Amino acid sequence: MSLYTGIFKRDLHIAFKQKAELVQPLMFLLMVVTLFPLGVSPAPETLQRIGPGVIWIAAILSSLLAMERLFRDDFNDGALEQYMLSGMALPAISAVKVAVHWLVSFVPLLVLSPLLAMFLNLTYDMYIALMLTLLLGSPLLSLVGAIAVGLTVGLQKGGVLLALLLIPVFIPLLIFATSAVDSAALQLPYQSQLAIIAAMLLLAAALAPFAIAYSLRVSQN
Amino acid sequence: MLEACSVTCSKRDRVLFENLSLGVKAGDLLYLRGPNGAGKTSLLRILTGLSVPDTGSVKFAGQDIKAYPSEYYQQLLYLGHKSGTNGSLSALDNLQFWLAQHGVQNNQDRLYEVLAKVGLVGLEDVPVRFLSAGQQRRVALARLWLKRAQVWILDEPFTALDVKGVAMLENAMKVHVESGGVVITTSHQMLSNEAGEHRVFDLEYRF
Amino acid sequence: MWKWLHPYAKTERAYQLCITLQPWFWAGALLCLTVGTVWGLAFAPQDYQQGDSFRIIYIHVPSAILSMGTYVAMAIAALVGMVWQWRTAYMSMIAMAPIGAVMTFIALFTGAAWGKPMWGAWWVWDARLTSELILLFLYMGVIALYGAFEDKQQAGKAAGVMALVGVVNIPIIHYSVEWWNTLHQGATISKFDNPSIAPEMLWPLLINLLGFALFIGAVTTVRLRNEIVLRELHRPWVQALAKQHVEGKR
Amino acid sequence: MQFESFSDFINMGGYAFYVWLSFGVTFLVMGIIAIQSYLKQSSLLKAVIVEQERKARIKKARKENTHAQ
Repeated sequence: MSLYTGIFKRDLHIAFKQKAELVQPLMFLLMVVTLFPLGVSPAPETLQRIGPGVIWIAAILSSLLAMERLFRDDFNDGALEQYMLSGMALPAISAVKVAVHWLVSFVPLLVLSPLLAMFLNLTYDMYIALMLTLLLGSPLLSLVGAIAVGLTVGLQKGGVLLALLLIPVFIPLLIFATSAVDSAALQLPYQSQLAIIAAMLLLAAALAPFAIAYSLRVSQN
Repeated sequence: MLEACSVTCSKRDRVLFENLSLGVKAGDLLYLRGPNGAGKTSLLRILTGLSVPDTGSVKFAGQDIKAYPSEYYQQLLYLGHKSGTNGSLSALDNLQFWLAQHGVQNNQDRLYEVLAKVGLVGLEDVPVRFLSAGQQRRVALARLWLKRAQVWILDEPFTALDVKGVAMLENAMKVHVESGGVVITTSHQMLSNEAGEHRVFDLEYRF
Repeated sequence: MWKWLHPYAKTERAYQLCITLQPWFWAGALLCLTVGTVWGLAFAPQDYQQGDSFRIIYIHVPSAILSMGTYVAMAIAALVGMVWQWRTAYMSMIAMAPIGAVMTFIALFTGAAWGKPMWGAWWVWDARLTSELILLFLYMGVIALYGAFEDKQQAGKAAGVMALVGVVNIPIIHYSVEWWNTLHQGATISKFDNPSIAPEMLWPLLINLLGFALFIGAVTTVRLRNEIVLRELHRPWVQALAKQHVEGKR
Repeated sequence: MQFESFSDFINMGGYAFYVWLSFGVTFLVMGIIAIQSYLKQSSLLKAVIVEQERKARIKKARKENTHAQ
């Protein structure tokens, strides 16, 4: 067990040494959200209506930018080879790395979310719903995204391909998450949407680590 | 001790080698030779279990390494083209982490001692990316003195090393082999007499 | 059944099997498609609501069903390849991908052409069309991933993982889109809500479904043969085959 | 036959454009992928021959090289 906490600490340590890589996707997110009032309409009602979708789409896009970092360094410097030859369980290692990635890329996003909600004129109820969907949905983004990252890590030009592979897979999450926030806006219950997102998260948590480990092995071959 | 049983490997649908069998026993130093693209690295990676051969299997102490990976990995030390060190961590941190990961007991003093031996005195806590290529290679090589492993698989270990470094490494191989270990290595330059007795295995470039 | 299939894991046997099956697939496909299409276009009764425009159903529904079916077949092939380490399974998976994408395209195109007279717009975010569009994205992802790798064996494995991820997602996508659709548009009547279709309308549909399936089978065998030749370029039997082919042309 | 005359059949109850467009594009696309697959087959087999000849050339060059030495 202490081995895995060792990886956890090391990855966290490395992530905080590369601050630019942490901050840039967040800045991107903020800027994308800024574009909507400018491009669509600054009217408060319009913003409130499109707000949940805009925040979620921006979050997915910015997470795609940051996703590549997940295994890139470890693959390029050979640390991944050494992990595989250490006799440790690769699915567990992948799960730890995904957890770190979630911590460093989505927790800041959650911290930033009140600002985004304010920009897009979300009500308090909507904001709570948004937080809950982000809390449940963002680990799903990390877990499923990591499979595709594992597959494309050996390719030199993996960036756009990664987005092509992942965007269709993220559509159900987008639908359920935005509809939860929409329901909150109408003072309707939205537990069912949250429950579905939670179910998808559990499914991903059970299967994704093995898929990630398999993809990393394929990339090493 | 370690044997490859009729392994076949193809890359980009070109067959690199077919039904290749190869065995090493305790006290062997095997030097793999062949032109670029002959499949030296692929063979080494198959021997470590990182790559899966199209056919055939690799056995360690008579057991398939796929079936008993942890026994094999306890006794294996692999150094590839990539050093396996993270650039933003220091040599000390990198090695400490690597040792913990491979389940090797370590203490600070021993680490300093080995780093001094490979010629990195005073560079122990500088982030690795600030070191020169040769120095980075030395950080990776420091593992040879830290983990007690029977099988060393070293892919191009001499790249970027200076004359002194080469001599040091060859000596280490010799000592390891004499104490009953196994070394499998590739290199573009010939091994000198420093390295002691060795067996050469030629890989042909195939079409 | 696996015992019976196992010899075909060898590429040469699979190639021979393709050659044997191919004429049957082609003959069946041509026959079924001709009968189904002529019957559907000329002899099946009109729909009392939609008139003759409903005849597009005879290609729209089979292609939509089979676009999903082909994806599932790809995922099964990927799984077989993964579990039993069959290279042929990966090859057949990638042989199916383009034809599956074509089926998806047909379903989308005919859906749009049907939507125009029904809804007055070429594109409406109808549940079925939207899931077909996402399915097309999934197909493109698998094909793009396969193309991105230089080593085709690695490519097959990687594309296989993606096909499996996609197939886990297809039901989720399908239900999420349907659910999203009911939320956002209450009024439009779905053109697919025929609770009971008359048998004289159903028969041509089923025949065309079979015809499309056989067509997919036929194209898959051709493409699988291509894939085998491409991947086994250096095998003597492929070289002998090539020689035969070139000499046959002279 | 559901239609009174051939021109009725072509007319498709006023939906001629959409119906014939759908069927036309469908069979066109299916034809294209079938033909493309067959064209690729013959070009691949030719590529095999080219590859074989290339290999023979390399082998010959190697042999001559060793003789020269």
